[in-house]
Amino acid sequence: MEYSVNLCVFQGPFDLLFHLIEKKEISIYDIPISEITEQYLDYLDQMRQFNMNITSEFILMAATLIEIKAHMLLPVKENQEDPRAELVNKLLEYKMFKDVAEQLKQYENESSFYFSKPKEEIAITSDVKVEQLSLNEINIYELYNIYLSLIKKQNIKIEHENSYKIYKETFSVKECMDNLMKKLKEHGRVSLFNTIKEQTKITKEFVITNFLAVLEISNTQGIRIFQNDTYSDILIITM
Amino acid sequence: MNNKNLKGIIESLLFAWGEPLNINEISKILNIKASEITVLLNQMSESFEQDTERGLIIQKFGNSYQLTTKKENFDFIQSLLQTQVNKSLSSAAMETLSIIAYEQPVTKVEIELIRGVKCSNVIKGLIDKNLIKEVGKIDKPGRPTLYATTDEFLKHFGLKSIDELPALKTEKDEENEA
Amino acid sequence: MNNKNLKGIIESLLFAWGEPLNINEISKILNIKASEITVLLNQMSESFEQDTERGLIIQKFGNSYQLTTKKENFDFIQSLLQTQVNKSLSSAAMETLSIIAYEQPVTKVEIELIRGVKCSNVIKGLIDKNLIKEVGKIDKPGRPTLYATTDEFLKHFGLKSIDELPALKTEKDEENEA
Repeated sequence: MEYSVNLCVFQGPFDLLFHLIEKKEISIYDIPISEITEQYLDYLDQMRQFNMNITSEFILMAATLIEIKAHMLLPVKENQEDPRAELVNKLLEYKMFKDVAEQLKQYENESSFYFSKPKEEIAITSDVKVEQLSLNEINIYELYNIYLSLIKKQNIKIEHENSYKIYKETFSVKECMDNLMKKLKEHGRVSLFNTIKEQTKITKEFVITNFLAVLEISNTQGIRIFQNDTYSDILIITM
Repeated sequence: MNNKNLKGIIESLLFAWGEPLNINEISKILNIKASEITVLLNQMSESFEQDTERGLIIQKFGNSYQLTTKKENFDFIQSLLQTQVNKSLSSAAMETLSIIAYEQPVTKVEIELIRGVKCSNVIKGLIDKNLIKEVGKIDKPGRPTLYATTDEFLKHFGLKSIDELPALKTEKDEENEA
Repeated sequence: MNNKNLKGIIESLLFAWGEPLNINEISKILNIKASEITVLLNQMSESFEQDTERGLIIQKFGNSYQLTTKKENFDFIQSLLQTQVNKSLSSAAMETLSIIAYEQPVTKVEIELIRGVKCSNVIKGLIDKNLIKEVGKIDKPGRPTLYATTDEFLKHFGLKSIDELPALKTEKDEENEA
């Protein structure tokens, strides 16, 4: 079973660098290049592990960081510019716009407090004969394209507040708990991964429900839960 | 809240709603007796009518009220709306139909939000053609009608079921683009 | 036609149009100089704003004006319409748009230098949404296109003009503040 975990989504290499710098609370004017380079590369590794798309821009930045790091190791000549200067300037420029983007986001929210109304429909008066409505030449893909261009143009996404569809619960937390408890009684220990794999069709709901069941059991029954590493199997053992 | 503020709110509500709005709806939202709302609406209606500085009036249809433009300004409005390219009826209908197909069940207000124009007449036309139908009402203020496509719609486009509509790009695809 | 009547007609036009309406459009229809229309619109805007009996205001976006509801009535309208509309842009779109807003007119390459990532698709998306437009080409190899923001951009963020954009803060300004 393949896991796809959402790491933080970064807008680009600058965005990622900022995240690392802010996390470390270091001055942007004096970036410890070798430390940051290491963390940057670690991060790219993690992205690769989770099958995230690493674009060429991220690789280019890695190369730039390594180059700067190499320069920093060389003896400093007089009047020589700090090898980090260009990167810092770019970062500062990027940050300026990133901050403004956040402020605009607030403006965007603010402007949603005003309601306007749709245009009047004078051109299409009610006495137009319905017969004129000719849909014969239009196929479903044209219909699709019309819809797509409409929602793109209007920049609008309707969120149906009252969900109209209600799905029946296929497995309840109670059922999953009963199943896990039964196994615990028989074997003394249960692997969550194996329990999930027993299901012929593994769905997200099934995994989540089982996980909730484990949490629920740990709350009420005498069990211990083990996990060796992040993302590794979860073992449940009776006390 | 004083009566002046209430009148302002009622005007906002009529404006945003667009269609005739029932007094009981207004009464529920403002938590004020319908009879008091009627008094306010009648005062507003009269003052709108008499004030030449106003271009709007409040029209009464039974127990419902609607904000519309004054009759004497019709010629100007017509020349404004006609300077713009008039969409043919069928393209208006196609737009509306595509939204109903993908968003169903959907209310008129939601369709108008996407199209940016009023859709009452187009919707009526599509119902007459049996391409869409009313499938219920939402239990919320205004009790808006929900519309969905019909079997005739499927037949017209040669689809076995609504699931066969061309798949929309997912949010993620869009994200990469926009 | 006296000014009072004119104001009434302008209100009718704004109401029927729904979207932001350009002054020149109004000027053509009424056959009156745009500068006079501006004076009338500003008077109207002010009196709408101050009159608590009114639920509508006239908002200015660049050279266009639009009739909208007053902000303080938002909750009531929301409970009537109850439709949630998500108009927000992705962070990628927001970053790109910020750069275009401040640096306009600006080329794709310049934007990409600042963001550090390719922007072709984001730019296409923003054009589709009518938030930016092409405003010309630079006469140098490759003839790169210049981009600038639109009136729709102002409307989306509730700005009267491009001057109302938040001031850019350099790192130094921030240090002085802190």
